[in-house]
Amino acid sequence: MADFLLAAAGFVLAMVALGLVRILRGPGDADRIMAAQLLGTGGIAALLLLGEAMSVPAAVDVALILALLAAFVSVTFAKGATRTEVDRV
Amino acid sequence: MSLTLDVLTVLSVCAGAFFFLAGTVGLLRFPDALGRLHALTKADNLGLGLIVLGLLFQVEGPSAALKLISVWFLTLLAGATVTQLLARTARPGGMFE
Amino acid sequence: MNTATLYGLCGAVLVGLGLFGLIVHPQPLRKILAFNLIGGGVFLLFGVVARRGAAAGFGGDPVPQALVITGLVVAFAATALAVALLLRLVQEIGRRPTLRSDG
Amino acid sequence: MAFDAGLAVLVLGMAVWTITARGTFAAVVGFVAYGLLLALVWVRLAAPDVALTEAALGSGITGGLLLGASARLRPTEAPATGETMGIGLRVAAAALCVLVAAGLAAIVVLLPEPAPTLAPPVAANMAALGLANPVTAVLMAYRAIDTLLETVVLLLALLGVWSLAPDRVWGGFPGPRHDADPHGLLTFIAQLLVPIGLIVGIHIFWVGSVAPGGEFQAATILAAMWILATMAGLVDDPPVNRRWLRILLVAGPAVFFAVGFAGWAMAGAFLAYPAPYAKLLILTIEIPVTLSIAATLALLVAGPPERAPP
Repeated sequence: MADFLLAAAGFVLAMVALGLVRILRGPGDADRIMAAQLLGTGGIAALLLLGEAMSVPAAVDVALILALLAAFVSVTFAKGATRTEVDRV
Repeated sequence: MSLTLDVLTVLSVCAGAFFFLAGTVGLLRFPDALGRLHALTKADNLGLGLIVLGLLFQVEGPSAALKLISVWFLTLLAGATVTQLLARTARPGGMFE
Repeated sequence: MNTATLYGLCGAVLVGLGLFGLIVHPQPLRKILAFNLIGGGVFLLFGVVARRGAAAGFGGDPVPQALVITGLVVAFAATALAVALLLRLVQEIGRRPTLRSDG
Repeated sequence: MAFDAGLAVLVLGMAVWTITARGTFAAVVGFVAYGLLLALVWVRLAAPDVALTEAALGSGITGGLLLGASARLRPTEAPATGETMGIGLRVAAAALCVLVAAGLAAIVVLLPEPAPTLAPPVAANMAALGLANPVTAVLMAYRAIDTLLETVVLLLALLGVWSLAPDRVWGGFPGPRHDADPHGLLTFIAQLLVPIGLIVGIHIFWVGSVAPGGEFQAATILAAMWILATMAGLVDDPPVNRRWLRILLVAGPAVFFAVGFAGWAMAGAFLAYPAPYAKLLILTIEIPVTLSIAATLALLVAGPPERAPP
């Protein structure tokens, strides 16, 4: 079972990596910050699978923090994008 | 009993992994930022939900299960609202359109 | 090669990459970023030492792990101070500072 | 092993992106992704405590700080002419960096066998502290002096940031004012996430004695939630000349020092805890330290005062 969960975590990470390549090429900054979103969800999935595969229950706590802080980073981004809009006007 | 649970886990996790695949395909294929955001958040949140479901068959005790479910809920809540915010910045006029 | 060694090599390369960015990037914010990359590599080396020291029923030696936690907090404090200095400098001279002393 | 190799390649790829990306903003996004992947690496290295800290502080708050800074610096981003290095210097720098990386790699490969470890003495003394998490035991007892000095370092960094304020706004409000979002969306997000975040923070603090977690991780989450609330315009940072704020900032280190000196009287050494009260004393230190660190981290992100005091 552990091997299967580890493989699943690896697969999810690989999917995330493929998406990252697309995202980081842009063109817009909003595309880029999607990277944080994608990695947020994918990273949480990989963490949960990893935690179960390695019997590290604390991985769920890491996932919880990741979910919170990914949202925090995205809000910071949105504020930054807004600020430059205002500056330009 | 444990074999049944294992089979359920494998099925559910595989289905979840498939949705991550679908999300990535959408990300690679859709032409505009809003479309990509759409593909990404829907498919990946569903994929995460299925993976959480699969792991629920493995954990012991209600508190560990509750924690897993709350991770998924938090991701959904945060994802749904934050994606709105991001979509507005992706529009030409930014948030003050 | 075991897992710990693999991540140790990863940490070594990260230090090299970060050092390169720190030297060649003209923009101060990019230098701060590169500095944090070096930090990540150094912490990873500590993590490898901790993992190799697994004993007494622990997955890793807790002493280096605790040092990394302390290090992460101090690295953040240094980054915040550097960013504040940079923003103030830009505010003062009205444009991005350069590497040159006449800038 | 294949999983680890793939993860290591991803981490390195993100690091390369952070260095080579053309725009600063894209580089910062790469850095956030790098921190997130490092959190996975820490789980693989059996260090969940560090994974928590990396996810919250190394990736989360540092990412937010740098994203904010890159947004403010965007108008000044275009490089001045003649600023980039010549090709010769670049090659020399690359050679130096390859040399450093190769040296470190050689050290990693040649690490002594069997590996030295301090795990057994930590395990032997943990019971006396009443703690079941070895990393918390090291932070609060074995290397408590490090942790004490670290809280002081954070305060010094904050003093450094504050001292950058121009005279006319000294003692005023840190950072720019954040107005409430006209669409109400940001307000909604903050009202939704901040209470959840506070619960998660308290949870992480509380489990720290028996499971991965503890004061630094909890303080980081609390700080992130405060910053979120200020960004949404729900609350504003207090002016830095407020007395209660300054008491809050020094309370943690002060209590830590007080318990440390009391150790001389009670147990014969600085920061020694008398055995029956060890857990109680550690908790007495941890609560104010968590609150002080949370306030310090949030104000470090907010930056120097920019608006005159009321």
